[in-house]
Amino acid sequence: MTELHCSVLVVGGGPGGYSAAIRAGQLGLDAVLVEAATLGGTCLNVGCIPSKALLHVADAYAAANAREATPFGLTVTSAQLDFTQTTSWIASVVDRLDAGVAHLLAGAHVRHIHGWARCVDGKTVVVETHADGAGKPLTITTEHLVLATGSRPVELPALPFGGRVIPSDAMFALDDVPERLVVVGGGYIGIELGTAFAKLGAAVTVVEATARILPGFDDELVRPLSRALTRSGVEVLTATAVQGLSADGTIVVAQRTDGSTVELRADTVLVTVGRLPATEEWGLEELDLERSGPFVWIDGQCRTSMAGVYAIGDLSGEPMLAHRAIAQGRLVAEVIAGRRRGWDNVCVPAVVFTDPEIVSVGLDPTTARASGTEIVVGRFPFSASGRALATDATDGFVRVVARADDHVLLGIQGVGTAISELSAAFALALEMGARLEDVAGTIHAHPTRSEAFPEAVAAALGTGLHLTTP
Amino acid sequence: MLVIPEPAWRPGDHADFSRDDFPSPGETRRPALADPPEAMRDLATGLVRVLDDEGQAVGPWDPALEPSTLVAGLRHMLLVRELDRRMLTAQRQGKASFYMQSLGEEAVACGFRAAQRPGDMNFPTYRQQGLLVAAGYPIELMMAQVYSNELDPLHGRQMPVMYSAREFGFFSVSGNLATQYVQAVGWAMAAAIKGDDAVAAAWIGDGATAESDFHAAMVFASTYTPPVVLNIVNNQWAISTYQAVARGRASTFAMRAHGFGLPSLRVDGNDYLAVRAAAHWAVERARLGFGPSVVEWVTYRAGAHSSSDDPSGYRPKDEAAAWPLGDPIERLRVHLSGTGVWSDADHAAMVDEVEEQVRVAQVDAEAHGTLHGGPTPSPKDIFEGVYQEMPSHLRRQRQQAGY
Amino acid sequence: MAPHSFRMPDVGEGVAEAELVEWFVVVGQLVELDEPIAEVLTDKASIELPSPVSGRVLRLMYAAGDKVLVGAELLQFEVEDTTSPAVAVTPEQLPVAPTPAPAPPPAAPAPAHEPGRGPLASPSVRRRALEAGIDLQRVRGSGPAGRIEHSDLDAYLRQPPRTPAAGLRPPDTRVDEVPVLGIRRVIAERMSLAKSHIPHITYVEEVDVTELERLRAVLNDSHAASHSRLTLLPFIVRAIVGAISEHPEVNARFEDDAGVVRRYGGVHVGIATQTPRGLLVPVLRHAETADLWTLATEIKRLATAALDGDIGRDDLSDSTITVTSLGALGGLVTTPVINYPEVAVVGVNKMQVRPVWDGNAFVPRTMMNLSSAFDHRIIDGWVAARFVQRVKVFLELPATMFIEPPA
Amino acid sequence: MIEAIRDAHAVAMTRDDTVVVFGEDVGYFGGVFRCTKGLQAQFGKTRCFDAPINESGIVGAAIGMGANGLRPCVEIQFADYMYPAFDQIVSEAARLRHRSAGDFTAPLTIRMPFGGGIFGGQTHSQSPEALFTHVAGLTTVVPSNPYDAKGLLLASIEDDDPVIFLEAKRLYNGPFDGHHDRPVTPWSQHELSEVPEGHYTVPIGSAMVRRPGTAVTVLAYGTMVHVALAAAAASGVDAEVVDLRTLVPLDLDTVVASVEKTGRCVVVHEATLTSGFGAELCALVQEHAFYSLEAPIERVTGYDTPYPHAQEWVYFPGPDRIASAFARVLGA
Repeated sequence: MTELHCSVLVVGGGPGGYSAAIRAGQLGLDAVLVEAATLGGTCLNVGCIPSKALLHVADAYAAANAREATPFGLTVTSAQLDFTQTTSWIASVVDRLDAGVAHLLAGAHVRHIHGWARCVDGKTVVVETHADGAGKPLTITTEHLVLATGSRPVELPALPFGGRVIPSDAMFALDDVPERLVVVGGGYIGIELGTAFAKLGAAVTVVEATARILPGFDDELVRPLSRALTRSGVEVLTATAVQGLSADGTIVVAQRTDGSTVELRADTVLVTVGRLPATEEWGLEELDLERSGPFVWIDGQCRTSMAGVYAIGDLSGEPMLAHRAIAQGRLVAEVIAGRRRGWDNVCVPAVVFTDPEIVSVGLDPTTARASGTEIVVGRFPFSASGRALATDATDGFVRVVARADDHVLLGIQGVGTAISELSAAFALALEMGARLEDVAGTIHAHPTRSEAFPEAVAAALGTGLHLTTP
Repeated sequence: MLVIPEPAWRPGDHADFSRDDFPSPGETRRPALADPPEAMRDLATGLVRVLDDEGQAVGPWDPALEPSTLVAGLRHMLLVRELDRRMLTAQRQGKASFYMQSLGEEAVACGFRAAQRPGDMNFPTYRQQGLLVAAGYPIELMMAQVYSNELDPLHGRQMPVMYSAREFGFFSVSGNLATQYVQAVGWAMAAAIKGDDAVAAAWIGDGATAESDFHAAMVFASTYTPPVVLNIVNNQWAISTYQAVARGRASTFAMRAHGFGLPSLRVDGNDYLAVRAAAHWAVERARLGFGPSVVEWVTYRAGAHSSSDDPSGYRPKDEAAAWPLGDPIERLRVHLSGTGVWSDADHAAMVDEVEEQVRVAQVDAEAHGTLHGGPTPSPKDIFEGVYQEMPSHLRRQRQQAGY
Repeated sequence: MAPHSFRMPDVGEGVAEAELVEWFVVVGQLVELDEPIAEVLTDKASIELPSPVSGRVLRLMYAAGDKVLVGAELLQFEVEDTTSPAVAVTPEQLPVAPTPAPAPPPAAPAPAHEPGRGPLASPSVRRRALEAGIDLQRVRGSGPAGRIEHSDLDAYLRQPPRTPAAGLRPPDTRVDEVPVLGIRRVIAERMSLAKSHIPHITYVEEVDVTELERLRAVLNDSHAASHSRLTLLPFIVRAIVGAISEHPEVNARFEDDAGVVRRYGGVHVGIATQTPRGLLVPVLRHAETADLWTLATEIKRLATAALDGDIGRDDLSDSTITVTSLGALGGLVTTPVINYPEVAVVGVNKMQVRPVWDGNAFVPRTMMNLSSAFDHRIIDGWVAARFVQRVKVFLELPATMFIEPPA
Repeated sequence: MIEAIRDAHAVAMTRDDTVVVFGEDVGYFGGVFRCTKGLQAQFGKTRCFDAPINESGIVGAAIGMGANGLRPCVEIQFADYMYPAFDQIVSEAARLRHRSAGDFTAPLTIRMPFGGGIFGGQTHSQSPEALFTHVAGLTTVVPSNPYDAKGLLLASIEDDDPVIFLEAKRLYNGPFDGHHDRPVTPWSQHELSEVPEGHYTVPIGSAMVRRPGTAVTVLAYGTMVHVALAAAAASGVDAEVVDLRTLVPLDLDTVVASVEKTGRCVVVHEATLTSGFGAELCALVQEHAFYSLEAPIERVTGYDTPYPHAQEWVYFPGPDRIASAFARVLGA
């Protein structure tokens, strides 16, 4: 068949796209989803999921292969890693989740079309279908069009992708752990993958053009991570700009701000200098939508400037995170179904899965002060946490920011082992509009790392027990 | 008492043209290209004719063309007639909103085209599709325009038959009558200013000569004498108004030229050879710088005005058959078979071949959609091409429209 | 072999219907593409309809002579091959008529929720507010730090919206029709009668009732046990009676149809009283005979009777002058409507402490305006002013109301 | 509607023998839309006759006839072809009474089929009313149903000043409400199709509330009246649909009274948006009912582009676009 009509057409099958399609199906809308590659988009196939799986393997390997003896008397002679098995295990995780998404789509009666979509106008898309191989392009007309094309890695002119220079997507297809890995760009993707491969035995050097890695997070949060990186042998060169590859392509040439150059031998060069919304090759220019910088402009209901056309996920702006895309996907389906909905969240948690991990929810102290509110800040180091000590992982701390007058929490940040799981408590507190007294009034199980949260709050209230106030 | 002219017969009467004494073939003389208008005034009431009743080519205007070119001409006319027939049927089947045939007057356009060169420009009305067919314009594209489908070069913006094809010397057709006539003179004036040897051809129906733009064109042509041929296709009917209402007391439309000091010919539009000869004469005259000339092509609109009209409401059913100057295709066929180079079998084969060509073309065209079915240009196209750059108020309206 | 339906095409601009003259085919007949299948007649032309497909005639929807609307299904074919080039006009294939779902109701412009900015409420409370179109800024939060709980939302929803939320309330499109009957009709008629017949002249004067209020307070204290509380009204009636004795013209009824003004000796004061069934004007007959206390009790009796609805017809008619007061709601100035066919009405505005210049300093005084209207056909402006000034003097110097003029 | 217009001609020509009808194909054939069918047979060739194809000639001659005691009612075959006659209409007919201080007048009526909905493309679908309403001295009338068509045409013919009489050709055969995918309903099934015999007039300059309502006022004329009614029915909005019937002189009181009642206003016309007659209506409403307005006035019109052919139903303002305007103006 060469023509298809539906009520909701979603372009892009990543977290945002499939969430919108599933929710639309649940709401009884006749939904179609078009995805050229595999369902799940960047996050599920070459992003969040595989990188977390890789980090898990790295942690296990590092623990089992620790050179020095542990303080608790465990020494391990040696551990072997079959990396090809690692990558195939990771692939199996990805495939199971892909299948899961496909199943969810089918369950919600969403028609999944495999092919590259190209917009003709605000209500018509042409898909060069690969699946049925018919080769004849399929024209889909719809009443509502949801654009969820996601984002793609930025390529450095000086270091075009190709050969040993690869983007983060390709890291999970390596057939072995590179001996020497140079990571260009100190963003969270670069540091995460750099940490993982360092644990897997690679010699890792991170080259960051600006003064500091993880620019989105304040110094205090990043310092414990920097220390850990140095401990694990990862070399971090800040204020150093990559010039390009040597002639034979094996050496990365970079230049410090003082003009001196540095040369880094590299078997693999991972370029993670940021991501940009995917706005090419699918006809966005045909729609001539209002833009906001490189992104497509949207209002509080994910509506673009054109009636009946919506945009969600990385295409629609910062922060480019999967859980934001998912929330928008659900929202846009409900808006199309005629419900009164709007983007109404107080915060979107940001998590960096380095070692130690970093979490930031809401405002950090400097931003809070900048908005002119009188604030109180409370900190609690994991070194004073029983559980941290008992698990020999005492790096980092939890920090709370609250309004001085009515103690309403404005922001919670933390760095430390396994702190990513605390992001749930932090986000819930902010979303519920909790005050310091609410957190202090909640009994946290002992001994857990989560106790650091009420302890930080107590510090802010000046009622701390487990910390001698300085 | 106000005189209201009436046609000689109405529905129910019997059409009888015997009283119209058309000059016989070969009787009207052929002036030299450079002859001054004053020396040619007699031709305005003559009638350039080559084919006699037996189909023999006689008289000074015989263009003595190779049989092969005549066969090509015959094929053009057959192609136009078959295209018209199929497109009217398509309209009846709801695949197009509208259609206009040039049934019975195919020779005028097909014949005239042969006298023109690439670079010349026609300013046609909606009944000169023969100019395109004879110029080799792909009939699938004409059908695409009639269907407003995805191949329509005009993106479904214009009503059917309002073609536009600059490379084929075919100016964009407008629904408004006679507007193109003075535009053709302007184009010719530009050719003269630029000094190239291109020739313009203006086209108008008998009824539309009443429009002011026709008179404006005649004044400008007379004043500046640019290289333009001013064609008047007198097919007897302007929807339900017969040609005398527009012609008034003048005995022929060709005589209009005399008031403006322009030379004019009156030609039997259904005589393919006469059309080729007269067209060549007028175009060459203009190209050689001897100025414009007016040509009245006497023919008969055998079909309805359009798919929305039924002539039985205003003229007898048998009038078409009674037209003394016959059918252009039949008369050329008789002439060709008379020269012994074109048998009935040849003709039948060509008719079948033409019908097959048009049928296949229609299948291809319809594969790309018709007005109510299949792919049509995207609604966003409405907003494009109004200006070169889309102004902001139009961009806003497009965004609100959601296409 | 899907049945292929062929609809009556739109053969000429705007033609609405056509008469089926004749079928050229019968059911079951095999038909070639473009072969004529029927002849139809519109008021403009008779037209042969060519077959859109090649196939077998399945069903003929109309008979010769029937009127067929443009767009109605004419006949059905059983089509052999599905690759028939011709695509008949089938409305389903009409280009998708643009049906932009009516723009989904724009959500309340949810404020960009920076933490700590905007009202404090949990996601579930915020969602309920959004769905009900309530702007949380308008809801008072009872929780700590002004946090809005579900209970606050419920309270907000129960009480009538104080100020119309700017464009947030769903439009109230209810229309309930109340027939104008009974008292309401009487009031409507009298009001329009007054407004149409009487050229009103309104005269507003300021009265310093500080002394009067002190007198009223003293009288109320001393007689609290024996008598119900004295309101201002008896004093005003008393002042009016006094002023009328000097300006009897205002105590009259003008039968304008008969062209006669009836001046009354007795002062029958209509007391405008708001009742659940609407405005009533019980009449205090012969006010000139009653002392202050009788005036007070009579006014109270009439008021309660009017409120309870068991007031007799005669208590409601033949007043010669009317007093109307909205009490606390008195407003600064009003333009009262004369109780037709009377010629005067005295409107009592609210009492208010205002700074008054007593010659060398501003001192706080209890002030009250009197907005009185007169029938300018009968009462000249000068007379109206004189009358009101007398009432003002009586009220400002209460004693003068109770001291008989020298014989 | 066609019969009503035909009947109006016949009644006018019977009552007043100075009434003369001419235009392209209007004589023997009775007009391409059959609006003058039978008149020539009934009243003779000098009272109803065909004209040469020259619009400035038709109007110019009519002005000459008007000055000489006749009362011409001429037809321009399509409003899209009126431009050559625009000079005669504006510089001559509209100003003759004023410039000659009443010495000469132009008691003529110019009928023009206008509007889209018939796949007429850019030269058979235009709505040029705004060009006429801008001209002092012209009256512009747009009937939306047979009853008004006859009454207003008779009033126009009897009016001693030039009247531009615009007939929505999509309404000739039936009340079209924008649902092009449904079979056409002829006038015979509509309550406004009973046209009384004999003479009656509908006063020029008076609007008619076609559907009383309280939620929003819709100002419309011609085909858009029926589309607005369909939009109200489909959307469930209690819209008050005002059929303007005469654009100039406009029945401002009815318009203002309605907007003051509902507080919201949607203006609908087929013509293009910029400088359309809707702009004038918006100006008048905000000048005279500003303090009753709860929301900005919405306009639902043709886009600022030539009238397309294939995309007729994207361009033609349909009931859905009006329903969306209701939603916006109700701020729901």
